[in-house]
Amino acid sequence: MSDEEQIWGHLERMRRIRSLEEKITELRATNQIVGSVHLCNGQEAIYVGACAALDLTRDAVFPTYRGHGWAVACGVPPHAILAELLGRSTGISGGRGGSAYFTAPDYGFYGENSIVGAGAPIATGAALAATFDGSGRVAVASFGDGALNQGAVHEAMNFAAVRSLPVIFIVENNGYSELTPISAMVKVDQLFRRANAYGMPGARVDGNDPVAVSAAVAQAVERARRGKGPVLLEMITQRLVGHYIGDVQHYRPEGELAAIAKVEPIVRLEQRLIGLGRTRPELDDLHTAVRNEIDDAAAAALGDQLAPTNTVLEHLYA
Amino acid sequence: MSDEEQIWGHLERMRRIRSLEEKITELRATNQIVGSVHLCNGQEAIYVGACAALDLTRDAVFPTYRGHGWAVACGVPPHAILAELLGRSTGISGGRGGSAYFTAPDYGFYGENSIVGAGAPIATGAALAATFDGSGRVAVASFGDGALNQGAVHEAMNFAAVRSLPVIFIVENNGYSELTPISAMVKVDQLFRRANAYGMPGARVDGNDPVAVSAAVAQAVERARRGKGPVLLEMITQRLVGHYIGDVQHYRPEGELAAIAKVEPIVRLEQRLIGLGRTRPELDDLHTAVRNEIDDAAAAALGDQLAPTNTVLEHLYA
Amino acid sequence: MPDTVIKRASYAEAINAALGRALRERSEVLVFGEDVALPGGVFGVTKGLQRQFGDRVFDMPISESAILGGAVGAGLFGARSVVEIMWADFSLVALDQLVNQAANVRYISRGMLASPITVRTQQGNAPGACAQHSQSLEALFAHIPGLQVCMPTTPQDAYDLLLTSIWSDDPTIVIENRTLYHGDKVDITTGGPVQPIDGAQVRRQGSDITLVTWGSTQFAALDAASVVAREGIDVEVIDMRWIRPLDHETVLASVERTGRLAIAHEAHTTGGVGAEIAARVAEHGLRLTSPIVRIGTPDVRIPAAPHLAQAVIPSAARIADAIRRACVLNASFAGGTVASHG
Amino acid sequence: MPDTVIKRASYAEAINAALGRALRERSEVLVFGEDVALPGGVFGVTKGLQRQFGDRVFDMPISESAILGGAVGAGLFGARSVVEIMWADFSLVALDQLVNQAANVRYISRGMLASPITVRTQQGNAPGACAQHSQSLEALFAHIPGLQVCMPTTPQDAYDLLLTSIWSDDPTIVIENRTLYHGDKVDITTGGPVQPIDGAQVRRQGSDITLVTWGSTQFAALDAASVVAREGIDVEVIDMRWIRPLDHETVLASVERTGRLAIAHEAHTTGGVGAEIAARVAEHGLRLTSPIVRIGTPDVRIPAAPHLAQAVIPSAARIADAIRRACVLNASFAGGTVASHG
Ligand SMILES: Cc1ncc(C[n+]2csc(CCOP(=O)(O)OP(=O)(O)O)c2C)c(N)n1
Ligand SMILES: Cc1ncc(C[n+]2csc(CCOP(=O)(O)OP(=O)(O)O)c2C)c(N)n1
Ligand SMILES: [Mg+2]
Ligand SMILES: [Mg+2]
Repeated sequence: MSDEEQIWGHLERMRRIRSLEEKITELRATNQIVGSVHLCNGQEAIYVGACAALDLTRDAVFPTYRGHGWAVACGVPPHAILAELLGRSTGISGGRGGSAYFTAPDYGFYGENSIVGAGAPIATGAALAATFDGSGRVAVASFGDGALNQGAVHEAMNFAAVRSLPVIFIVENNGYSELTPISAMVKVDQLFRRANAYGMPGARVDGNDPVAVSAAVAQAVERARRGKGPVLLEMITQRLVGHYIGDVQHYRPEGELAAIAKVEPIVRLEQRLIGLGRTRPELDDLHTAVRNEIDDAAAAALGDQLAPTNTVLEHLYA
Repeated sequence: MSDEEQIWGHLERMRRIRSLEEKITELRATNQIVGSVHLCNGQEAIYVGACAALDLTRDAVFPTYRGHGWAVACGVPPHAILAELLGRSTGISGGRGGSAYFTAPDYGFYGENSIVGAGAPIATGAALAATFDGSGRVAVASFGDGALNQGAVHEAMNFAAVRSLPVIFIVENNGYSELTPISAMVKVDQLFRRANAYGMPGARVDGNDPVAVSAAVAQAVERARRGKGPVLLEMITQRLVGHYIGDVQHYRPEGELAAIAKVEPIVRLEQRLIGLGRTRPELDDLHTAVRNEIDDAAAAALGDQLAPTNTVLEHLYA
Repeated sequence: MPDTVIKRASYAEAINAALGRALRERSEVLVFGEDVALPGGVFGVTKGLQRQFGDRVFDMPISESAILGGAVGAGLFGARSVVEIMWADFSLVALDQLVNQAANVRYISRGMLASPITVRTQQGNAPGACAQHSQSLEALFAHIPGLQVCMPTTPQDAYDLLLTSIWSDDPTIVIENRTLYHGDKVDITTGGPVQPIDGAQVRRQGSDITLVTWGSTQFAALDAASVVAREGIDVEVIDMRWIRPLDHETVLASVERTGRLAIAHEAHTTGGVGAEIAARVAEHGLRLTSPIVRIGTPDVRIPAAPHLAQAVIPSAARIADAIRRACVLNASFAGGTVASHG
Repeated sequence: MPDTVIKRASYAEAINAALGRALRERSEVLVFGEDVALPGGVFGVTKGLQRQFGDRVFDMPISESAILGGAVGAGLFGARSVVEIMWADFSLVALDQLVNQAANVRYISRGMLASPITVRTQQGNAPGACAQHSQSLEALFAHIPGLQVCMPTTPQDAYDLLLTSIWSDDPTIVIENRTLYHGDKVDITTGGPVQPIDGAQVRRQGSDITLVTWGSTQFAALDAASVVAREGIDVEVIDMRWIRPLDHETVLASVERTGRLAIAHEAHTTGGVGAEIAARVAEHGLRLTSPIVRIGTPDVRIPAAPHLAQAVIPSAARIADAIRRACVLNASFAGGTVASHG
């Protein structure tokens, strides 16, 4: 595959995520989807770049409540995600997980997590198991900048480092924890430097460039598979939307939204592809095709049955 | 006060701690004291050095279950400690705290804590309060090397750093967490380097030299009082005894006990005083005097009434 | 005597008013938590407080151990912290600081030290919320001697109970409910004397059965009472308000009159606080006309889809059914013996 | 059918044998925790396992979230972790990983994933232990659907229940007791088929009153039964063994015969699992000869001095008193109605 084809593929997947989030925004506005929904608009390059470097037949990602993008990048069908958010029986978790807590292990997507930081020790534990079965599996724990201040993340990193476990810690540094800027919550805002404390490599990555993300993750995966242990990758990015749908973002400094709209990954990737000879109509066609695909998925999900209530007590225990 | 007088004073206090621990060992052997007891033999220079740099009319220390030495260094009468361990009504916490959980706020000793790491956020909270009342108070959180891997300690350090709180984190690095060497539980065993992650100064200190400890803590206190925030001081030391009374220390490498007996702080301080012109008989007299003092305290405590059971339900709520 | 003022306030505004008053009247009060200061809280409950009171209201990192432990420590140095744990579910990352730390301070020091902290949190399900944001955990806190727990459900109680908690010299967990924050505004009395802990409140008087409840289930309970009233069953509804201490005297007095007891709460039935109330009544040996019934969430995790959650969380209909079962099916046993039901 | 072997073992040795068998028979079993490997455990329970099974038995940093979360994660990748939380009190620094994580895995994934983890811990008071090392916390775990909880008290149960827990595909908390570890050696049967969860066990048959208990309080309960037997009161003692699921059928069947129920546990009475058992019996509407009595630790923190702790923790004497109260004082009410006492 040429570079250009690869980048085209990245763009397609990033567009798919963005279109899904836009569709979800619509469905939330009309209260067809209810409850808290955390969108990842603007952070798509991380998911697409990382998943391109993983072997999802065996590797696994452990994201947060802001997980739709990871799920799509892992290959979870948008229909199954939309159906989940709509409480349909076809939802990937049968409506039990909702927007913030669904799981799709068949796709290497080992579940969202709505407790900040809790996924880090879980991913580390998965990596631990991988060191015993010769599978070469690698686990990716992904969480936000704010999550780095949670005790569980600290414990996971030390544990992973001391046992050289095949886990990659990805920090999606979008600058905010909910409504509070990370710069007000840490003294050293080069978050990757925390890696040193644990004796593992840490690096900053342009989280708006899927190619850069992919390269960094590929290197980390290769290291992990060789038994060299964990890495902390701080991906610099931004969310183009609120923390949750409905967040009025009064905490954003004047002009910030306009500024980040210019550097967001899809805009950048399209510019790059134009530089490589693709045309605006081609890009628009791609956009349209993906949008249609998502529209169809939504229509199908809306047509599906609600998850049955008569099985709601099942699967509590084996 | 001359240097020599100061060092003499340090030795006297360190001897007092050591003699207390030895007395407790005796009383535990005869089951007059029961239950888990964590002695600090070998770590006395930290407590004596640190307390010499504090103003205990306003500053406060927040140690762990291994807290007898801190208590004595703060000025808590050995009688009140022995009585506590013996469950006497004259115990500093009326027998409610026991060896591992007594408190003596009148002496700036804000309580032992038997949950590893839990004292760090508490001390940090005290420091927080101090920033509002103009008191200039400084809080000292002290904990072991192993405690650094506990989430609560991480959260406390980040919080203290980001708000520049007047708290000093002292790591009593005695090389072991219970029965497990710290070197097996962290990849970077220069623990003070964790400070960098939070954006605060960190330093290693010879924890067997009360003068070095005192100087490091004095500097940290001065910084903290000026509103410059926390510091992490890693004190290198060793415990000369087991984790708890009864620990057979089968995990110690051959020869380790003999080796550390040579560098332990009391032996070193005595050598230093001899270098400064003091004589062995003088040192022995001091030792005898302190031992007699502790013997008297123990005899008195043994003669005291058991804590009454008819008030055992009191003070649960105001 | 302070001047009382009547003002219209939602539940959230009532909490905000109580916090404002505490900050104004007691200089040792601090308010902190995640997103509470500059943003004014994820539910807008603490809006404007930092502007008014400056740095005594501040934002915290996502560090619940630091928040709760910080409150405990600040208390030892004379501050009176009112901290927010955004969801009760999140307290589980740092429960140590409440159970092993705050609850012990006064007892172990024999009153030399105290832990005058107030933990504001909120809990329960709301449409679409996932299993990690839907639990009702009061039973966990209520099992711990040394803690106090209340669950206000009206704007007036939201104001009063919060002030009582802040004024209290012991650690108190105020469990709010996010589905109530932005409900109707009602007249509340503010500025009056801060009350001591004053137990349960009878929300509806009745003579056939005592229905004990708390938290947002109260509204389902009152609805159920209205429904069965049309069928001739007269329900007394008691809002416990305080879960620890538990005002069982009010419950016993009511059950003594009605001879029947139903308990409804959103928490899981198994091991819920309803069990404690049932046990106290059973221990007391009151003559009951029919067996005690409990209505809670069955053994399940809380599913996210609203219709699935509704299938497990106590509703007015399920409460009404339970009341009917107790009052109608067992009417034949109304001779003072305890009857078996099948 | 595996060969069974009878061997003499203390409670600790029985646990060690079960762990050894699990490591031997199931290659996916991992054993980890603080000080469990090289040192063999602070109580010596895991002695020799690392030597025998190598790196599948390993030491962990003092990081309970990493221990519990690590177990959950390892389970998702096919391992079956048996982790140790040295004291139940310490679980409170990381309860999230059990309640918000492990308990949800199977339910949310509709059985696609599981959390086949076993958490060995121990709890309760022992002479001289402080308030942070003395709590009995089973009620906290037992309130959580998705978790299983057992409390073995004999060497045989220590062996059997632990294997049942390890073999179980769901998260199970095995609460041991350090005062039992190095007690008498008795004959235990090892090597037999691993049992399913099999509920309560009648430890002493009797006809006058049912005394339900678990954990180390069982021994005080049996002592109390012997004492009152001399006074003519015939007590049936039931060891619950499993706290979740709770085998209330065995309790109900016994109470149906005896007409009286006492419940004794070391945990705090308020909100303890005794409340749940009392509530289930009360809900069931059995005819009782006298009111239910509960014997637990009153509302207090646990003081360190042994004589102070003894003043609050249920003793044989206090249990015997409660039994007398139920059987003697209420003998006049033995006509099938529920009597008031007090
Ligand atoms: C333990 C815990 N504390 C608090 C929360 C509430 N909360 C949800 S998301 C969030 C902000 C997380 O920020 P960050 O880690 O930067 O991730 P982002 O949302 O930006 O992706 C907070 C505080 C939670 N879910 N869990
Ligand atoms: C949260 C928690 N986990 C585990 C323990 C058990 N424990 C008590 S002391 C100790 C070792 C602590 O080692 P370190 O921090 O180095 O302090 P030291 O005992 O050497 O002074 C452990 C694991 C505890 N008390 N609390
Ligand atoms: Mg963020
Ligand atoms: Mg140590």
